Amino acid sequence: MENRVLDLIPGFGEVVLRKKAGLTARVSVSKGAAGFSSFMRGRLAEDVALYVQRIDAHCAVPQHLAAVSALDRCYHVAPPKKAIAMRRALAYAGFYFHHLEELFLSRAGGSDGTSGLISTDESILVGDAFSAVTLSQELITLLGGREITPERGIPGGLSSGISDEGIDQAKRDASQLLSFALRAEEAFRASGAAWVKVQDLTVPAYSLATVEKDSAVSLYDGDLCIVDERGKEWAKGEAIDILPKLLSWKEDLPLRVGPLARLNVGKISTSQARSLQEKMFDTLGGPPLHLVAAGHWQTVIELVQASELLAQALSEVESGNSGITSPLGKPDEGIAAIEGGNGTTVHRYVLDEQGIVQEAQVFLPRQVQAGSINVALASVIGSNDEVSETTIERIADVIRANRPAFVPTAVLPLRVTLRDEVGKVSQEWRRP
Amino acid sequence: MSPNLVLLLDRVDLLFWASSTSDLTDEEISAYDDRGIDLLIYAGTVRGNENIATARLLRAKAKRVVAYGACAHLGGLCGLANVYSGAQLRALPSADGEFVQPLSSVIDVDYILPGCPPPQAMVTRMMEELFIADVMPEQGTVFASNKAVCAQCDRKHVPNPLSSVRRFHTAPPDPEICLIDQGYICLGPVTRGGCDAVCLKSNRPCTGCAGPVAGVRDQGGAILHALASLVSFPGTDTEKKEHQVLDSIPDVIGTTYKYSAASSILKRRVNDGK
Amino acid sequence: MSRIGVFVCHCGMNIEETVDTRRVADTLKLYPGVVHAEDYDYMCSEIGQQKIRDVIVEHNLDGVVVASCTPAMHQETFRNAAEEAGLNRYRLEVANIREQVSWVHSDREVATQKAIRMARAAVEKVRGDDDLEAIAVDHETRCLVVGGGISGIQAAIDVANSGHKVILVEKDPSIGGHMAQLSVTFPTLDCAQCILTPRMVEASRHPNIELLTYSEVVKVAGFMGNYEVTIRKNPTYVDADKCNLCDKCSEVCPVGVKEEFNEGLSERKAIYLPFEQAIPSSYVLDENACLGVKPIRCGLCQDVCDVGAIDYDMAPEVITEKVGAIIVATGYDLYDPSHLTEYGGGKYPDVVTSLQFERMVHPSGPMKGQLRRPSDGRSVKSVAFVHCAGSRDPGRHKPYCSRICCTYTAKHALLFKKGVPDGVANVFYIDIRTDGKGYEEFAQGIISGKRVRYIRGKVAKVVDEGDHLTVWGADTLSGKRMEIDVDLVVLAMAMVPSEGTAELAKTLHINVDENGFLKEAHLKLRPVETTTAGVFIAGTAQGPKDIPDSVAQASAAAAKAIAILSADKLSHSPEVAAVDEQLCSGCGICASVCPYDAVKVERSGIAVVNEILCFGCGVCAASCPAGAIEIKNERHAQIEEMIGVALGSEK
Amino acid sequence: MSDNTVFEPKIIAFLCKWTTYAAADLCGVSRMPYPSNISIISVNCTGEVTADMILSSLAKGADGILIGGCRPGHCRYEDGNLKGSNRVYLLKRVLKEFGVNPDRIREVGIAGAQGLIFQQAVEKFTADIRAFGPCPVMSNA
Repeated sequence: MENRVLDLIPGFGEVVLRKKAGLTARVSVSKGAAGFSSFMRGRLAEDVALYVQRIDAHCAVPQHLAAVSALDRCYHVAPPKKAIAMRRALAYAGFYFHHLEELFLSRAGGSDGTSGLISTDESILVGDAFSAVTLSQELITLLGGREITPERGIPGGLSSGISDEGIDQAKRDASQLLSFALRAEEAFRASGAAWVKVQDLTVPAYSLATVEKDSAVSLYDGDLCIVDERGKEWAKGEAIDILPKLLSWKEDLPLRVGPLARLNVGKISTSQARSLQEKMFDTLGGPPLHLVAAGHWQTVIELVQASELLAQALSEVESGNSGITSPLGKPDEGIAAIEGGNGTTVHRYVLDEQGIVQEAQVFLPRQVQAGSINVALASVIGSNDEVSETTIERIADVIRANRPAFVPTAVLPLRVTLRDEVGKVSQEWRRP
Repeated sequence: MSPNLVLLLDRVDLLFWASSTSDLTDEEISAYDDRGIDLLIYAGTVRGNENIATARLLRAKAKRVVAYGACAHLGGLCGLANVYSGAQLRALPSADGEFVQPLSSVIDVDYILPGCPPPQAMVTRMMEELFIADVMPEQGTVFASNKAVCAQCDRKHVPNPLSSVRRFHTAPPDPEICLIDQGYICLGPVTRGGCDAVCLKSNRPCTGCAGPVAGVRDQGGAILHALASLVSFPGTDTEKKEHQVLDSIPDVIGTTYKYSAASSILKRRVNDGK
Repeated sequence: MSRIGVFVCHCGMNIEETVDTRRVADTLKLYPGVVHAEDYDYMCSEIGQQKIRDVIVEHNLDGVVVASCTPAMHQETFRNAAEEAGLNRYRLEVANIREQVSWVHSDREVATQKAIRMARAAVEKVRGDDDLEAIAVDHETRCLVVGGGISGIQAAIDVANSGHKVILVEKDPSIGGHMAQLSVTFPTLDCAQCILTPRMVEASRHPNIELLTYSEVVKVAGFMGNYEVTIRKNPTYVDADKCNLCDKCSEVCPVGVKEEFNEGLSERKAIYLPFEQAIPSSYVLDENACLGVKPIRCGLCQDVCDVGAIDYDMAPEVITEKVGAIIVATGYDLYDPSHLTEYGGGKYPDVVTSLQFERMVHPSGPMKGQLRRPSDGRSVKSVAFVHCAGSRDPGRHKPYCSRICCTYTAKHALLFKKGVPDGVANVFYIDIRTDGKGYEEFAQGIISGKRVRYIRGKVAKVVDEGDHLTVWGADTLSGKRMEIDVDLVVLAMAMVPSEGTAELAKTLHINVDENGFLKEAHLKLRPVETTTAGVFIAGTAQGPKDIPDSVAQASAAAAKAIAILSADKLSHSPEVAAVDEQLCSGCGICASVCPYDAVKVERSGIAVVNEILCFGCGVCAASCPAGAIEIKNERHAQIEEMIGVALGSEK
Repeated sequence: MSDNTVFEPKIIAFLCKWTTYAAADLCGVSRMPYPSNISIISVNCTGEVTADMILSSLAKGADGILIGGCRPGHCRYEDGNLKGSNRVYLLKRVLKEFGVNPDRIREVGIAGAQGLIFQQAVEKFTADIRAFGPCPVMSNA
């Protein structure tokens, strides 16, 4: 696996930028540079989730959950129902928090590079949004044991349980989040939908998301499902079976994940969110939909979906520290796929008998994010035709900012080439 | 990102919020007057000359600088990359290469907000002292406790010589008793507190994200010295047994320098022949 | 800014020869915080000390560095001087530029540079020193004496006479030691028993002395003034108070073993009287020799004992005693003669050790004074006495001189000639070393008397020819090779530390020297003290000695012990652990690692040091993950600074 | 450092003042010379030497660190020397990970009477460190 790059910028490690004066800049990251793999080798199983959720802090909750689910499978253990209910609730709270960030706060890393869709100055119900952020954070803390980066997930279950007061508090928070979600969706339709219509950026792509057994879209873990641009099912099955197709993506169209992908992959299972989605389809047509802005509408709808699922999960959560883990088996390989706000994350680990990491891969198919990388790279390479050490380091930063797997690399092995209009290499820069 | 920060947006004028150097060009920074920025919150790793240059540029423009979070404070998780040999990772951090440094070793830092991520309690304290209090906190303030995490950990002491090292995911610890007394490796005693010992309360050991307490410089070395002192068997010629226990500590660096490798005394891997 | 004075000692030429002390002083003058620096011939002289006192007053110093000999030598001297001038004694530090610089380095430039670095390091130490006050500690007033030979007896009596209780522990069934085995003692030739026995009796009757024979010290805990000693009393199976010495038990006892007191020249029974004058005077049952007391295999002795003194149910008894001081006088053994294969030591029955000879010529010895060959009982007509048997033989045997052999061999030759006037006595010697008072006259009397043949030369080989022994040697004066036939060979065996000395030293945390003898704190100036305060040494356990020296050293040790026992309070170094309450989070690691239970985490959640129990070892300081506990005046910051300047980093 | 000049290593020695430090004194008393590269710092017990002391010695330019205390079982403070040696044992694992030759730290147990052994130990250690060459840690600072 080591020589396989799991976390790529588009074009298998290559970005091509058209620049004025007919110059073309190619930025490529050598295969095998997924520093994450090397970084994790020799680490402890119980630390894996801790590392991953910090390396990709923007998606801390799904990364945490993806890691512990993969580790469950490494240890051949099915966590007790009680623990799963908590993890699900945590997933939905994290999902909600993530979408709020995307919609109201984020200045970068939006699932299509558009930042702060409903940005603070032009937004309605700003104050509410902030209190919703606080509530969803409180939920992550209550369920995960720590704000921002949850603590409790361990292979086989949870390190500790939640108190009765905690559950009550969580339920109160959840119901407020639902009502906020409904108002947000309404507000979006009132103002946003109009805005959506005038967006005509349509990027046909395949769509990937995790689905439940009933092939309704999952916002936690499940099977992987890929549909083509016409909405036809292209591949479906457990992550371990679908992963190879992803690793050798050869289709002419890119693979999309995230809200827009989810609305193409399958139905929403919860009632209120589903009916809202129907309304969206009435307005925009589809599915399938490739109108990028539809992803934003879907995002607010998913706020509702997440809060409904949260309420369901919380009704199954029990308090106390007893019965929160199942006995571990002999560790080896494990793969899990978790659906985060930005899209699907697939984790694969191989442990030795002592529970020490031998191999680790995190797969974040964020092809559609090429946009934000390109924009950023363009701004870095900018107008100057010189590729300097400075440029290189900035490029490395851009890639790290968008591609967590490169975060731990000491030196990112990059190649940048400038070619003139006839394709002659005017400058090449290679490191290390 | 902590929601508390959001709540301040009406109190402060947020000049920029960059998630990578690509979001902020030198030109943009240079546009500000020297010391024209009241407060610069620097979060994230300093790696390589470009980051250093940016940090210095920002320092010149800012009246006060906060190193926010473990990456800026200690180098953070990524600092572990400083310890890799070429075989383990594509490239060995070289003198001019992109090795990780704590912010304070490239520019003067006025305040430190430790933690990965900074615990709510500390963030709140920072914001009160920086934005609400009438007087600015004194230079060098660390928005955390001077005491170690243990001070806020309510587990009971059952002193025990360390006779074997336990891993909490295979042998769940007793939530009432000190983890070290139970044979787990916990960085609580060597790590700045002020976090309400939140990890301990989730029945997980402290991993040291707030960095070493004021009294020590090398976080990993200090906790390893403490643990080694606890390893003792009755009788004579127990050296072999004791060394077995010490050898059984897995992933020594990852465990004891998780966030502070780059700010450890050794800083980064060297090539010493062997 | 600190105000430190630096004094650089020439120690005559000892330092000056290789270290440019003037340059050291001039350089230190410019060092931050140093307000005065000078060099002088002998800082330890009264004039030198006066300089220190004057400068302290004149410059109102808050710290002093004396660069001179090792602190073990004069740190106290200088600290006393500083104290007289009103400076807290703990603000004076010594830089060791003699033992560790001028005496080990020859290049003047290198040595001077190093002396400068060491002096600067000391300045950094002083800079961080605080005023400290000694800690007063209550103490025990009893004394433990280990070893019941003449040294132990003398020490015990001296301490007891000063009014302090003494516990005298002897591992053998009787006190008396080797001296009890001797026939007569040089140079006065008065019988050993006659002068020893009264002392033995005095010791046993003394109201202040508790005698524990057949006992061993197994554990020692605590510190000067407050030792807790664990002693195992081995069972004698005979009630000493009841035993009337009727000897019936011994008569019926079926087991015979070699008799220690007679150096194996005779047999004793499994139940026996160590020797006539034994104290306590009682029979003892040797359980190793006995057919078995548990279960009883034989029981004959119990049956014949009229007074019912024999009790097979006696068991080892372990007691603990609290004492304030300990005197170790565990004495010597003879070097095992079987190491001397060339002489047939331990192999030929007629090659005997000096102690065996003492027993042979002893009127009440196994031969009742009638000298006979152990092998065939023939009376002895000729003897070869061999000096330095195992002594002064580096590499092969012991490198040192056993000191008493020359004189007692002269005595042996004399005794032999007394008993066998027509006998031939040959003495093989390397040198004649008779250093004690009256010894030279004694030995020369015998040598010049010509009745004994003194041959300068080592014996190469002894061969047992059955009815006689052939001694091969050389007369290094005449250069002639020699071959003499004799009836008996007497080896003047080297003295070695008694069995178990090493273990006891370990128990007491005192050192032994390269030959296994107990090591004194300072060979010349502190000959009866050890590096462990409150533990003293006397007699041949410290090195080969004759009786007068042993007794003198015993009294010296007693005097040292009495000084402690009679002190109102003892003062304990204030250089102990201290907790920074601002940093301590109560993790309790210090408490877990402290060897003396001197640290506890109080309810307050903060570690608290019991300064009386603390020795300042610093294990807690190095274990504290928060750097919250440190040794006063040996704080991490101080040592960090010392490291820096020792490595030459400029300030 | 050019090839024809011999590298003169800097060595810090933490010596237990009851034993190895006394042995060093004995070397002096017996005029038994040893290389001057060593700078001796007296400590109560090798159990008093902290990780910071050892590591910052390297950071401040030491090429080798000699830790001299009591022989096993002879510590005047019960087992301070053993605790110290357990710590060093563990710290050497850290040095390895950071690429530092762990043999730059050496522990010796030398009694106060063993001046000769101290002399030989210093000569050997100095020679070994000279062979290792300069310690690269300080250049990190």
